[in-house]
Amino acid sequence: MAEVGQQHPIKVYFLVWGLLFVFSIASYMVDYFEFKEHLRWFLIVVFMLLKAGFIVAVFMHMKWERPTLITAILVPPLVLLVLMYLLAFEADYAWASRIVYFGGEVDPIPLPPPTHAAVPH
Amino acid sequence: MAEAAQTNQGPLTTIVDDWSSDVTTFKAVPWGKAMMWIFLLSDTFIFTSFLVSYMAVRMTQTDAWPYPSEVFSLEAFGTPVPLLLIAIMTFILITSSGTMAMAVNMGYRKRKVAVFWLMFATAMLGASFVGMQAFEWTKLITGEGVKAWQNPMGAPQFGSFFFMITGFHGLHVSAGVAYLLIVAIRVLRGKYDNTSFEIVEITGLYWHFVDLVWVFIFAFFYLW
Amino acid sequence: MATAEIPYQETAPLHHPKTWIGKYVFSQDHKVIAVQYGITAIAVGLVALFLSDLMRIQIAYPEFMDWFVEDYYYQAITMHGMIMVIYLLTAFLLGAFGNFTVPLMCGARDMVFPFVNMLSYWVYLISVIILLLGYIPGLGGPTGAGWTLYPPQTITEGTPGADWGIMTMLASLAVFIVAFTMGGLNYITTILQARTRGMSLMRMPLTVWGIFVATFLGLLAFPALFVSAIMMILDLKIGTSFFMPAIVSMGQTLAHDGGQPLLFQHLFWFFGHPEVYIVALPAFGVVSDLISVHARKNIFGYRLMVWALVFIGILSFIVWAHHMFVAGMHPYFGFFFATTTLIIAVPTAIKVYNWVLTLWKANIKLTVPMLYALSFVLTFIMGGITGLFLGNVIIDVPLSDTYFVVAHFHMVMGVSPILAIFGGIYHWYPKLTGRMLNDTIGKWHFWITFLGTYIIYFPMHYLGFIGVPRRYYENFDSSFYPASAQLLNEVITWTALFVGVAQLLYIGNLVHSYFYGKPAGDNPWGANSLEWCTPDTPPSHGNWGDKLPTVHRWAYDYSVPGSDKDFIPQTVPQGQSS
Amino acid sequence: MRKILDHHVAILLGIVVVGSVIFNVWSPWQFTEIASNWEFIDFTVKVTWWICGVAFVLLGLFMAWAIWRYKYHESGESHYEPEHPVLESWLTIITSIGVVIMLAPGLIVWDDYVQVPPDAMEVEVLGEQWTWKFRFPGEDGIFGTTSVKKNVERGLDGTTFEPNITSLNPFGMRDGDPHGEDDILIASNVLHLPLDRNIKVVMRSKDVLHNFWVPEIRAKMDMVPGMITYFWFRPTRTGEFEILCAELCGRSHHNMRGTMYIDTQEDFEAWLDSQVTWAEMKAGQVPEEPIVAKGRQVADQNGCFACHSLDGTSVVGPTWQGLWGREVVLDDGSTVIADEAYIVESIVEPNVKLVEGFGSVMTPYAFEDDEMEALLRFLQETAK
Repeated sequence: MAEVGQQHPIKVYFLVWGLLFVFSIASYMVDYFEFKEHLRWFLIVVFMLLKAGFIVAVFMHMKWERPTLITAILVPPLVLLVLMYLLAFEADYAWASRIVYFGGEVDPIPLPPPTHAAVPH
Repeated sequence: MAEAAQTNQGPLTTIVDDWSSDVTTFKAVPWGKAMMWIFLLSDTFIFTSFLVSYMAVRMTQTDAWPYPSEVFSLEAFGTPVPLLLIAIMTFILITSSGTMAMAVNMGYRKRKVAVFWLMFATAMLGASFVGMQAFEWTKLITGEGVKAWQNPMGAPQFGSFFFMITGFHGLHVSAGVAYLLIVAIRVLRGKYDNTSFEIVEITGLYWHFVDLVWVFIFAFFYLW
Repeated sequence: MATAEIPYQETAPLHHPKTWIGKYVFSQDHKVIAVQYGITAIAVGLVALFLSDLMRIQIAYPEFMDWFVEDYYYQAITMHGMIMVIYLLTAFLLGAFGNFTVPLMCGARDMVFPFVNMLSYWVYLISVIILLLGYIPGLGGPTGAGWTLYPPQTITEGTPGADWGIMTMLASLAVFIVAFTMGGLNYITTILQARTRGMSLMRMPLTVWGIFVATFLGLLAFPALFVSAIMMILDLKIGTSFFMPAIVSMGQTLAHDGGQPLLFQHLFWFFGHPEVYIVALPAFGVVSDLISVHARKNIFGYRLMVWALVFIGILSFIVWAHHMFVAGMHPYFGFFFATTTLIIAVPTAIKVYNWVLTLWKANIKLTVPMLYALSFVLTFIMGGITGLFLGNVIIDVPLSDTYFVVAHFHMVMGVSPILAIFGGIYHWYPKLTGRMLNDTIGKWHFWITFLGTYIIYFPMHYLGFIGVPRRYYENFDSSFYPASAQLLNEVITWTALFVGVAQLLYIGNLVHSYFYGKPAGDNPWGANSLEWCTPDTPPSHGNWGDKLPTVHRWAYDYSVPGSDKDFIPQTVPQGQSS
Repeated sequence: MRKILDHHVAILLGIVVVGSVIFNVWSPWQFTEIASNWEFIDFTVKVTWWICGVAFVLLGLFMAWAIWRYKYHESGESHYEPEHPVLESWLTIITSIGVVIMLAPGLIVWDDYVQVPPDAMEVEVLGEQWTWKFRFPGEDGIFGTTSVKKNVERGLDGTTFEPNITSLNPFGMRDGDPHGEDDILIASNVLHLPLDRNIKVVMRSKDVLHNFWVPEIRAKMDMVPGMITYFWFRPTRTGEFEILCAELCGRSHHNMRGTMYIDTQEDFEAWLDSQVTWAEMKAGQVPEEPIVAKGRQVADQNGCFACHSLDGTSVVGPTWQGLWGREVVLDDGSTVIADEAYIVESIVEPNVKLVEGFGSVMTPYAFEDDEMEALLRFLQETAK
């Protein structure tokens, strides 16, 4: 098998092709039925990861590669999760400081007394 | 080495064996393919940096963030359908991924005419994707008044990130179309007749990656 | 795909260039590309050296150069920093050393894609030209924002070069990243997929290991810089607000709104910290090899050295915000980043121990490359331990933005890698040209450079202790430090001028020895690694003649008991000694 | 002598190490005397200094000794020992212990540094190119909110806004926020603070990154436009201290200085009482003649106030207070009366006649006649 490269039954391509359509429709439905907040985010991420997983695994033949290549390509992006998590953490902090000290945007609005929640005492 | 992949040793042992061996680390992976994979890894960091920046800036906004579902809706049969064009674009890209996968498969069967037409179809689907994106940009700029630096519906960064991220993705698609056409023509002319058709697989890796990025953009920009 | 298993000569026949241009200008030979990279990097490095001397004169004698106004000073700071970090150190260590050593030490005929490799150099040259365009009269001069390019000041009126200067800088960086990617993909693929028979990763010399890990870091870290450069160009030219909140610049309220300046800093340092190791790790590798060869002893703890490189590489992606302890980021980040930063100290210390322990019970030849390597270790210890001050979040508070920081990073990623580069050039010059460099000039240059830089940067730490702030065009009399600080500044400046001029010795040596140097022979240092086993010196195109070498042992079999010579090249089968 | 020459490398390396120690002991350049509660920072520095210093000396001397002892001999042979797991493990463990000893106190102090005591008194530091301003929250103890722009209106034809930070509202106080009325505004770069009170410094920037730093206090933090940063400290001795900007902020970064006085409680209160609140500042602003108001607007829009103050402080350029008609000393030592001709020349060709003590950093300006007239009228009024 491996001697002649990545050659696989055509059936599996059609199967994945179909599945990608199904997942796309499903994530589209998430929007159409206006799911909100956590359920929405959860479903979006699930369908996104399913689609991405099938594309990488079958279309990009990752499923048939040796574990050496798979780990070498899929492990390094994990550091990006650290970046993502920390920047999200900080964005909340910066947002709170804007609300407390700049009072949000647009016209002056009646403000509650600052709680200084942004800055830990 | 073909046997090594088939034997029943665990993945960890395989990894250790491969990394400890001489000559090649990624067994049965040609140079070009290894290089493309590493390039795609680097490109992943580019797109993720874009998306993480988008997240960080959007979360810091005190201005309203427009509801993309409404912004990108399209009139069809008299009623606005949310994200209609985006849905079509998504399906086009998935379809092109399918034709590309078939082209790779045909390539390893050395059916070069089939490879040519499948790659050509992939390129045309990609070109129509770029065309629709151009339409969407026009609609957003002239119709909704969203510019890269301003946005009548709220935070100006909505337009900035939209144009930057989809633009950068669009550039990847356009480059991919050119790349596909060049390789397709070379295949047809018989440049690879005496060697392997791995170039088709390498092109395919790039094209699937472009599709993969769209999956993330679709989820985080249009649906979130 | 059986083809991938067979090393170079069976798969891709080399096309030897016929014309002079094909051989020396648009050459696809990795050795020629290495020289091109090296010469360009040294040339642009001399510009940076000149700028640093101008800055030093200004700091010590603010009245001396009337024409050297604030703008020129801040532009010099920026250009000096950026050139040294990117266009000299990164380009030299990876572009020149990477190109020269990787195929030779791995036993490949060339890089896997020589054409892309050639493009890499030409794109790099373009990036250097774009960078220097900033100095063209009429464009308002290069940017003076400091090499960190922090917005908003980078693109607002109060900073020199806020319109075209910054544009050329960002464009040049983006082009450089393209060049680096083309080169880097080649190095990685060559190391992973095109080693010769018997050359397992754990038999590779540490130079290749250092270059390998550093290139990997570069491919994953430069994207963050690329992205932030694009976003800043858009902020500057299109008027977006990625990094720009609503601000009042020079009395004008700008149209920007709602951007986040800290995001740029995070992206910049997500690139910037790995960048430190992109410069440091190849230097680690080169020095490990130099010490082992010239001490006639195996490198101590090879496996630990490799794992330390890998571990440092991985950790370098989760320590970035230690550059931002007082940048106003989320206060709790201090705990996380101080901890990860100090953890990095452990593998780094192990590397230092192993270099020092290699000297123990060795048979040390004090050749000129060895002198550079030894001085690297001492300088690096100094730079490393001052890093422990700055990495420990609370100590960073009084010391950041002072001369302590300047002293620290010049020791650790300015002087140290440059000493490694000097040593490396000295070591490989005989293989590259077939002639030895002149020892007397080499020793003079070494002592002036090593002692000189030590006199420049060691006292500078104390300027930081007393609180002299960095990036000041002039220091007026401040109440919180003694006036004698100015005396220290003058000493530093005189030394810097002397050391700066002395670099001409090295360049003169390179040129002179090319024509008149002593013939070197194939293996003047008695070294084991593959590059000394080439059939020709200098190696011809394709490196290995008819047959690729086969590797039978690691690169550090020096003074093996029972062998008649004190070195056994990698090509000698096990059980034989020569 | 022969031996010294033979071993000159080892000897010189040894001299470098020993010389570093001697320099450290005899150097007059040490941390300046502390004036705040952050002695623990100095203690942490000492801990790190000792551990690192010992490591440096040991490694350096070991190297010098090894080079001396194992210098090359034709007959000499080095010891073949690729690895020594026991030694390597011990070195790793000892290093890790050293790292923990340095890190632990550091993290404890950092925890202190980021947690402001609840009784802390607040003061806002406002940074701008290239000077400082300060604000106290007034009687209600709460800062009024601020903004850079007001009246943001969005439309298809573009976003419009009106500046909120002007020479009449230098702090960008938001209209209609009741907490802002009693805020005490100090529009100069001189700050007074009381002794022995916990003080939370809240930091804001109008334009670019700055960094509020008083070396004797030890603490510092960047000021980031678009958000608020903070640190806290407790002054422990009275006196006059220099405020520096420690983050590169443009061409006059080195000129961004200020003065902080630590006073006794009574002195501080007396000083604070003599300052104006936002309400008083607004009330005191008598309506100007239209042409003077226009001149102020011209100056505002062209950024003159970035470098020229109206209150007598020297920033980047000379102050405009009392300028009109005064005799000024030029940098070549000659004097000139600042009449209309001289002032016009200084606007159009600013670097020809420089006032003593100021650099040639101003760009030439070309105004329409009516703008120039209004500006000159404004300057004339300001001088009064």
